[in-house]
Amino acid sequence: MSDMNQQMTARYKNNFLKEIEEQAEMGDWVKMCMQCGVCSGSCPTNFHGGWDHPPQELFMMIRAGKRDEVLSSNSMWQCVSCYNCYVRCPRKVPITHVMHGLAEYAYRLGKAPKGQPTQHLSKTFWDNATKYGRVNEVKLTQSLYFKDGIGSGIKKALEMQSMALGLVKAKRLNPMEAVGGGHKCKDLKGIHAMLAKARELEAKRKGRQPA
Amino acid sequence: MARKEYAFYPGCSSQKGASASNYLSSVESMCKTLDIKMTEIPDWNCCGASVSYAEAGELPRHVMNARNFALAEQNLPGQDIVATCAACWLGARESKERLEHSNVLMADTQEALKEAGLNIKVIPEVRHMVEVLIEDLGYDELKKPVKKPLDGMKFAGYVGCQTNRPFGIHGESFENPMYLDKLVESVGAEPTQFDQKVTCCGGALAFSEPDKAQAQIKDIIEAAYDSGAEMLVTPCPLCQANTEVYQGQINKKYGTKFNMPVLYYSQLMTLAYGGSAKEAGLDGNVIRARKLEEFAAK
Amino acid sequence: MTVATNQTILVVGGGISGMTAALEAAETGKHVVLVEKNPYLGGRTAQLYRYFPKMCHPTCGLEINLRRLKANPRIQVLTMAEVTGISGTKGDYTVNLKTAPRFVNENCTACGECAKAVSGEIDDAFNYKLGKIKVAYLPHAMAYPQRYVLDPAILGTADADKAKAACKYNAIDLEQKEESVSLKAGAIVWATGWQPYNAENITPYRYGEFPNVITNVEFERLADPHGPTGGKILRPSDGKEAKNIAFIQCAGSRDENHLRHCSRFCCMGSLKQTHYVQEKYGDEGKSTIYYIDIRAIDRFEDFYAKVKANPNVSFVKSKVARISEDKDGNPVCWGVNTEGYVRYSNPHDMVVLAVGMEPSVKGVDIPAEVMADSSGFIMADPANAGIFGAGCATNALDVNRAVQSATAAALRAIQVVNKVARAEA
Amino acid sequence: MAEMKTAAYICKGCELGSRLDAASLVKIATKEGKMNLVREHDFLCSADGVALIKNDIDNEGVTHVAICACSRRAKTEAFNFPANAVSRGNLREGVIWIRPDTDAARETTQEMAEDYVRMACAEVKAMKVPEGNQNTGGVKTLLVVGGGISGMTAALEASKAGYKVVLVEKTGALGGMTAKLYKRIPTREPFKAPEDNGIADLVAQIEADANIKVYLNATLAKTSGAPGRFKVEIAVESGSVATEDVGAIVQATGFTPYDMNKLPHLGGGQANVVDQAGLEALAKAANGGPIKRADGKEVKSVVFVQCAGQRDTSGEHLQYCSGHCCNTSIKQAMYFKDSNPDIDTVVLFTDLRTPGNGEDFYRSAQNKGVIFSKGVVSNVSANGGGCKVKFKDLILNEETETDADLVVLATGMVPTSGPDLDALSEATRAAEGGDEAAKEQVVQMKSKSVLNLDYRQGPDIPQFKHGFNDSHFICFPYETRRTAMYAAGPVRRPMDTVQAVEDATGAAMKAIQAMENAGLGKAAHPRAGDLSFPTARLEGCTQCKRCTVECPFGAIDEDEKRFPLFNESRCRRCGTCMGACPVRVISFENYSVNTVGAQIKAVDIPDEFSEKPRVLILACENDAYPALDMAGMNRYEYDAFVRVIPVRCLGSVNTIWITDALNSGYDGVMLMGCKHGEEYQCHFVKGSELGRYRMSKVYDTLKGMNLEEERLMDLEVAITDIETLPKKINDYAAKIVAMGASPFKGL
Repeated sequence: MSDMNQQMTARYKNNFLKEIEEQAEMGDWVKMCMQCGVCSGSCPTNFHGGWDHPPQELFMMIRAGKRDEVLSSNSMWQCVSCYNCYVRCPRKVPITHVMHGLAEYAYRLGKAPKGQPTQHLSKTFWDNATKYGRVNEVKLTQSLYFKDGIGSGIKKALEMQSMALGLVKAKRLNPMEAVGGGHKCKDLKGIHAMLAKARELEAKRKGRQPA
Repeated sequence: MARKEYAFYPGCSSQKGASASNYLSSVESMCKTLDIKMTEIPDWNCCGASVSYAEAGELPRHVMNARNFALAEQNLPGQDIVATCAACWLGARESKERLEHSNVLMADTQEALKEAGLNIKVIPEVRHMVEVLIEDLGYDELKKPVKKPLDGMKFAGYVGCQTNRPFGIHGESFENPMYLDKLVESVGAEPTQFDQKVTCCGGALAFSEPDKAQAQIKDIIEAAYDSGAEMLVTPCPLCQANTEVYQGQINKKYGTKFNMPVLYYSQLMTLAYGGSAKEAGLDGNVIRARKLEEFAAK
Repeated sequence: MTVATNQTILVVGGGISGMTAALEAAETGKHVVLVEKNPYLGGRTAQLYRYFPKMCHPTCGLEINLRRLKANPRIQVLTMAEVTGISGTKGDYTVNLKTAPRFVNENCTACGECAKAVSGEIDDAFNYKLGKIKVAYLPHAMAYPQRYVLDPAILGTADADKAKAACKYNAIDLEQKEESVSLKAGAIVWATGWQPYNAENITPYRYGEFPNVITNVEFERLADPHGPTGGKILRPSDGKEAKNIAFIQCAGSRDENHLRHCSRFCCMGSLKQTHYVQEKYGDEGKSTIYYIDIRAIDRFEDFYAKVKANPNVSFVKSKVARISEDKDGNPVCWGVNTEGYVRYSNPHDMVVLAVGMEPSVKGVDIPAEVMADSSGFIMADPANAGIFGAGCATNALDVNRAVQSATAAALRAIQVVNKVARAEA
Repeated sequence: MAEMKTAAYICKGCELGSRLDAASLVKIATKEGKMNLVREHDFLCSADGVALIKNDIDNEGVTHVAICACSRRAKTEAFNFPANAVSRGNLREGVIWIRPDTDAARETTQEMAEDYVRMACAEVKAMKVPEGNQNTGGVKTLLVVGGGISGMTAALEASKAGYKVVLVEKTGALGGMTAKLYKRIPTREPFKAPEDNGIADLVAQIEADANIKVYLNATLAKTSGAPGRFKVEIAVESGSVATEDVGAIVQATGFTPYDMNKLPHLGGGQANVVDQAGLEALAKAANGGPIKRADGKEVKSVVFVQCAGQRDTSGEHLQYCSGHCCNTSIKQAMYFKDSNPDIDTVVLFTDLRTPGNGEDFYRSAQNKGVIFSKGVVSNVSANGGGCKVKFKDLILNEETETDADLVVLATGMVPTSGPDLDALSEATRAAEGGDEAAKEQVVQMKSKSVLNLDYRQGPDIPQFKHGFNDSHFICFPYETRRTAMYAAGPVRRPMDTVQAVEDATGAAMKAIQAMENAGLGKAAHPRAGDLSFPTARLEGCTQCKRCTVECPFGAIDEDEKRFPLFNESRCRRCGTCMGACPVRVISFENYSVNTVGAQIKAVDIPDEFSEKPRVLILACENDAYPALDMAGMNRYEYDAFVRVIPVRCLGSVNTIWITDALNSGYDGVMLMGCKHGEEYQCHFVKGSELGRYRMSKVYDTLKGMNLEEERLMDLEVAITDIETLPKKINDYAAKIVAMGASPFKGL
């Protein structure tokens, strides 16, 4: 992981903006921000506890070349994908996607904050979804609870128990899925091959050594 | 021959035994009444949802959706893809937009699809169930089959985010969309003045950052009560789940006494069309909608 | 009867730009026909309470322009008239006009008996519908022509007969119909001005839903002693005095979802309007300006500096993200001050949206001869031949620059008709 | 003109007939007004009523018409008799509309109306029909001073309208500052990239234009005469002097960049620090290739510092914003990005000002990778081979710094507008007092003169703010205080080339108009078309010079015998000279000490026992009088004891009117004029101020007459005081009543 970081640092020297433009999804929009702040004001999580750096500030930091601060920031992981910033931006910057792009890039570089819960969720969700082509909600829930180890897993599970039970009663959570049951696609082989190819192509396009 | 046919993309949560199974069942009976034929896309796969951004990267996400496009095009030629889940709709529509926008992405996507023995010629339209109801049928058509209007029942129409932004329903405002209220009216019920109708429920953060998400959910339920609503109604599985299943924990945390049922528009319509509690998937509500159950029993 | 030749200059639009173009040309000895779609001249400047940066009154300049007009036999004024088509070429145009019935002829002495006699009311367009007026009305105290107008709504009502009976001078003619006129012109000045951007499109601000969210042009009428509130700054919702007022800049401007361009006048407009708050409420009046960049261009900087020095005016560098409404009907502005990331959710008595300038030509079917850019502003373009834009129809301008532009347009028109004259001599 | 035959017309329309005793008004017009012909009519402004008047004019030989009906501001189309002297008795807005329709009020209302009839008759008899000035030249050649983009545009646009032009440029070539630009800010869609500066084309057009005579390396040695008959002496390089006759002048002398050496803290004067003009030179040299510094090094990183020495609050530098600099820096940043996208270009600004379509230009620059940071620069210092720029990043809220090969300072525009006349006259006074330094200063100041006007009131156009020759009037942006002289381009107001072109075209329009009207003896704005002009009975003149000093437009010089020399075509007809003249020898044909004096005398003054005081109101015709009219239209009542006379300007009010009024038994006098001072409203610039100054002197006279100061009231009135004005009148009338009758009654 970190060798990719070295690789990129070497390639882009001090031009962090250029690095983001080429490496992060939708990164080439960062330069278009005019610092009106409508994104920061539109973010719901911003008003529940706040961010280290709201979107427009992150964009400014990128232009100012604050590479480590940006990449290791917890901010972009606060995105709930509500698209408020996206639809209000007077410069039509697809901020939601830029946030996702920054998060993804930081994560690839291994610079993202360790143990960031949403990061973990993202990985768990995707692995879960792609393993069988469809999400296995029970396994997903389990792996989420137990991410911090058995102890806290059980604790969480207990917290969530009433809720889980409720879902089971309502036939909206099928315990059988935990044991092999559950939905899956037929052509798993195809899906996995397809995704492997996609990852390879993306790495190639962005000039990254395939992991 | 049904009057409308679509390629159905239920999505992971709207499957038997999954978290939105009752959405599925109510949609099925609603469509039956409205003579809409929904044919499931054979072997469809997950859309990737928004939250997978970090692990998935860009292309793999598009490829996942592209596979569904290809399957739909191949097996259900000429039919629009219809999703009931906001995230599926958004994810698929975004991929469609980007692929149609970027030759590079499209080329890479085709190359990846080849691995699964697929390819795309024309990407079908990607629609939300609500679009089908409003644009293809229209409110008047939706009123016609109403046998049992839900007289005097008060619903807060909770639209949430992803059915509303960035695409939304044509002609609706991002800040105060009216379609859900109109749907509520069309089944004879009363929409309340609900000022949190587009507030985010926390989305995926409900799992990863429960405290932040639940703070938002609390605002939403509170506002629903303030507006005089008895129940919440929504077009989105994640909104439904988040606003329903965490009420207990929120009560614990904030000492509130929330106990508000959260339904899908399709459930209301099924009931108004004379469907049974089971057809409407009322048994799938964790917070039971007693009033509706009684209503259905009448 | 309007007499016009191919040495006539037709000016379309009787706002300050159109009046200026017409007067400058006429005072240079040219024959001018001035066409205005409202029943009166003066346009939007007549609806302003004060001008920046002098804080003087637009009606003062209007009085001078009207005196110039009354004194000048070379200008013919057609009100309630619109251009429906232009044919011909530079130096030889035929212009078709449609004139709406005023139902009052030149006998009118503006004695006001008709208005006294009728009871029906309509929205007061001059006051941006913030108030009501009688169906028989004089648009405003300085309306020129100084003649009353009957709103078409009066037709077939008892008021129609009452008004007719009340007029001792046979000035009321209910038989008047829409008419088509066609006249010649050598050159045309297109000065159809601007319209405030429709604030309802800016959905996060909930204009039209929250009564205490209004626009900058409406605020001018509230501050004007001759406006609907007699110059008191009151909240539409409850008539309460609005002492804590937010001004939101770039409401529609500099925004690719709305108007791409910067409307130029709105920053100065809001700075000016903070004076109104101070004027009415002294130190009790508090103004907050939410902005991206304060564009107090060239010597207007002095004005900005003065306002900045006023402790009752605060500046927040932020585009307000959204407005909600609290229990007392106060609009609450939500956003982040980008100078150092400060979150806010500030309740105000009233919010004034500094809505931008949209050319009136936009949407209107302007003659093919007139070239407009993608925002609808008329371009200086050789292809326009003998048709020249003036004022805010050509660009987002303040009054001063609009008059400048109109003066230039007058010369361009004169160049054409002088050529015609030389050819015919 | 045929011998005078007077006629008065009493209108009975608009309830005048029912509210007033028309018969007695007719009697008064006949007996006291001594009108040769008096008629009443039920609806005077009707076709029939107007025909009646026309017929009397055509067939009865009526020359002087007193129309006693509505306000002079109403029904102007109907009552339009340009060949006749016409007065208006304002019985409607001025009497019945401001009086209650009650029996109690009837008597005083009638008295009011009767006085207005007396006044209308008196006034019209004192009037002559202006015949226009015979003494003005008809030269229709335009002088344009300055051969930059503004000057060339003014010249070409005037020529296109068929006028001859003399263009004087002080350097050896046309083009001015714009010619020095590598490219200019885009003038049309898509507003995305810099455009050719367009100068070559303009110069070619000028050279091909037979109407335009160009003097290069030339300055104005002397400008004398007046609109329509200016004589200019043009000093050319060879030392010889050419003379040209011109009718009007456009001054387009442009600007010089603010001296960056005054900005050492921003690196002004250092190597590797240039101003915007300096950068243009580098870009021109590079001509699309890599831009190199003076030392030949290729620039790889550049920082633009906006508002350098502008928007300054310390008082050391320019207080204003020059308007164009944001767009200019954007353009210059593009020079770099377009030649090599990898060059770091940073623009440091506090408020980015790109009005109108400039927003597209701004977006385009961002798209090209120009970085914009909201920051305040505190210091620029040399650093190795380049510069270090210290600034506070206002978004990230931190003090920071950045390195650059080159720093560009966006310094402002300093207008080339010649010496400030107030400063000059001060220095001159000191010099005349023998102050040697002042003498030196006067010489030095005069050397900066652009027009070298042979005017008593100084060699150049009076400046407005910050040395710019801008107009003070929002509605009338071209008005200067020198008739037929108009400023265009950055000398008038800071602006970019796009605006300058528009501005120069407008200035040419005004200049052409001034020439046309001067030739016809017609006044320029704001009394455009007025044919009346001031004449003086010099035999009575005491050579006190007040008229020459006070004329706001420098219209009056002194002849060799030190008598006032009126240059009619410079005159704006405000009457300030008439008001200033202590011996009352100055008058206009239709507006004179007599036309107003006669009205004052005509008013019937009841004796002291009647308890009917009389208050004279002299109201500015542009603001106060319309306000009173509109009060009438709104039916706001005011006191029946006042008699209102409109005046052209408070500046035209001669103190004799006040003293005569008080002598003849008026109990009080109210003056209603426009705001004066820095934000003055007076459209004759100094009129209301001078008028007020004069009135302050009257107070001494009052003392001499043993009259209370309160008998004279000076009120500042705006046209919008429709509601408040009646209140103020009533308060004053009440005060006068309380004060008791004037001791001068019946004397």
